[in-house]
Amino acid sequence: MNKMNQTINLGRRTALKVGGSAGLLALFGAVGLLQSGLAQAEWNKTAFSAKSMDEALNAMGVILPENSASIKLTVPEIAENGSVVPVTVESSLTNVEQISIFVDKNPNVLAANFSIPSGTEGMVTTRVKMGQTANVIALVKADGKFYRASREVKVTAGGCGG
Amino acid sequence: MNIKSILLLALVANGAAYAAEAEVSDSDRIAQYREMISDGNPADFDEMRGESLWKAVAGPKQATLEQCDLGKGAGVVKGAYAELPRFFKDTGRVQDLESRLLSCMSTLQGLNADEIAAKPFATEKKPSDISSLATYVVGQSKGIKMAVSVKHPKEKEAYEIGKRIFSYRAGPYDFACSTCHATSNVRIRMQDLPNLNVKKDAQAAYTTWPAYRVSQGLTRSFQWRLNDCFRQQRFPEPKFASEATVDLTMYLAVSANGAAFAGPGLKR
Amino acid sequence: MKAKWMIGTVLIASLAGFSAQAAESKLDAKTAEIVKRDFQDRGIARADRVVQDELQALCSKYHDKLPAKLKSKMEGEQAEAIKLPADDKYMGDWKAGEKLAQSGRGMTWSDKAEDPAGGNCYNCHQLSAKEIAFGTIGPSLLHYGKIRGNSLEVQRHTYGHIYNAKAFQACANMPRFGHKAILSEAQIKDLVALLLDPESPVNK
Amino acid sequence: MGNPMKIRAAVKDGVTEVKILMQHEMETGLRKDADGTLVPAWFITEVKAQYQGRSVMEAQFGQSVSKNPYLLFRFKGGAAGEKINVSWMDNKGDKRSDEAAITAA
Repeated sequence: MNKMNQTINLGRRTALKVGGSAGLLALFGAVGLLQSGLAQAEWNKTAFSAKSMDEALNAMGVILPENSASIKLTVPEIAENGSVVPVTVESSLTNVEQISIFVDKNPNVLAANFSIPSGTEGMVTTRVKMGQTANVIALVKADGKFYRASREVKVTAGGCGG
Repeated sequence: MNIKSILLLALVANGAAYAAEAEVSDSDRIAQYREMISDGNPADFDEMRGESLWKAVAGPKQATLEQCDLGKGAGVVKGAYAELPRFFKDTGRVQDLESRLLSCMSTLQGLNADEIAAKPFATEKKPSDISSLATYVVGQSKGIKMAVSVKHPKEKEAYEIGKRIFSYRAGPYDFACSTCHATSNVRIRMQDLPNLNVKKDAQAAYTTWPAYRVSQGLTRSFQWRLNDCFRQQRFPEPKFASEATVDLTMYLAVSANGAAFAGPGLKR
Repeated sequence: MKAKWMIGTVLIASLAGFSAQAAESKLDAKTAEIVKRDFQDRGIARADRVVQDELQALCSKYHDKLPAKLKSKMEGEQAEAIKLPADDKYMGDWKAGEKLAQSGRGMTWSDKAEDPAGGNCYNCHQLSAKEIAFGTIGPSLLHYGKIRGNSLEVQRHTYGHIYNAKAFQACANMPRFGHKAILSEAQIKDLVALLLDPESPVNK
Repeated sequence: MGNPMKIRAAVKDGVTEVKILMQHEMETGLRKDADGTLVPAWFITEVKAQYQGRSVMEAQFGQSVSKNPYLLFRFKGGAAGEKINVSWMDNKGDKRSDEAAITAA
């Protein structure tokens, strides 16, 4: 039933491509220019328009990391309605800087991205739409490193269907 | 949050191994889903909208609804819904909330009741004033025990007729309300169906309407609930706030007596 | 003395019974009147749909528990009205049947006259093991054909049951799909195939 | 200008929990309405929450966030009576900003 440890076939990229605003941000971040939480996290159009996980990660300049036990992803196993699927991402890691939520079978795979200023806990709850049964994937950046958790949500038909 | 849900949430939190081993039924998983979406109800926005409509001057008579008598005296909103439907002397009939709001909008504000009744429900494009007003009024009975009276002969009669409508089979599918709502522990697709002849189920169902429907992105009133049940029953359309709908509401409301009102709810 | 008292009691009881009965039928009549008045045409759902046929009226009156004699009389009448296909062939296309079984549409006021009705099967029954969103109002039909085989007799019975479930259980919850012209002959055959074809997911 | 948000913020043991419910259609741009016409994309793109002039959360949303978005997070600090400010902006440039006082949980 549970897909926590199941590897999803997303395809791997071998090289990290730095480009676009995400790449620039990563650069600034690296030299500590954007530590204050006032980071102007620009709405990453390429990432939010991405049609596949590969495309989205590419736009964000991230290589899909392995599943990590330090990320707790809470989603319902079955959602009666795909228009509201609650998602909670929590991490036991210190210095969480960013949390991203993806739905791998949605037309736009990246649902939301959260920049976590220092002093804010590494957790967030929100609600996403799901067009069909799919994997919800949480990507967490902490101390400059990326971690992942993913789980399947079954979207079913509820009510009389009339 | 009930114990079951807490356990379920704990299960989810603990992840793979535990969830796989435990015998969790699909119905439990649905219950878990409902628990997870129960916080942050967008019906609150409809309540806010209703409250401002209640206090806003409107209609040819340029009046607010603040003098509307919902059964507990002019202007008393708190707890009014927990005692509806009831018999009203001034109109000489038993009225549910929406029927009563219709009376108030017509007598106090001079609005055309027929026009309101012709398009009483919110659509994707247009909110419904009477529906938002209902959401506001029910919100003012949150936590108050349902205490609907059948002392007046007309109230008793409404209850009896409502009970009969509940098992009235007709239409191309031979359905009655009771076809789906008179058996315990059954579901339609994934949806658990309350047995409305059983007090506990009737209470849980009635006290959580009106409700925000996540599948529609709209807050739905009790009249809408009945209307859509009849649609799926393959019946013709019940007239808005008609005696048939009020009587059926009376039967269901009385069945819910004793339970604290918990709406507006949040549903699939 | 004692006998007199007893007669008195019986008299009062029967009087009370009589007046209670009168009140009951008065309420029944009023209910019918209100229902007739308070439902209106909308789309394809015409107001006269609330007019009950004899069986609907009886099932409403007896809360779906007909006295034994009446029950077998009504079941007999319904059975007689079943029209089996002229070609005596019952197995349609199970794939089309599965699609029909999934659809909960048909005959509501938001459906159009030209839209074909669905079978609504999954609303109440488990069929294919793959579909987890199934209702439980009706019995599970998983492995329906695997259990029964698909002899001509079974095919006829299955067709008849979908055509008019009330021939087998007078006040069954299940609609009379053929009797009330909800589904066409070809559609019912597709459903028969869904239930009986060894290749159907129902029998896997 | 957008419709008001519902913001609840409660402090307990030195940690403030913020729950935000926004009123927004969150149209994906892929949905057809009843007449079959495509409803154009219209969704919140950015949400910012501030406490005493400092950012406590910055979110970017895509089309997959549900209608009437909900957001919950926690930050260290906060005291009853102090204010939380939340603002959002959508892809049409519409904006909304609301404030709520922190309560003791």
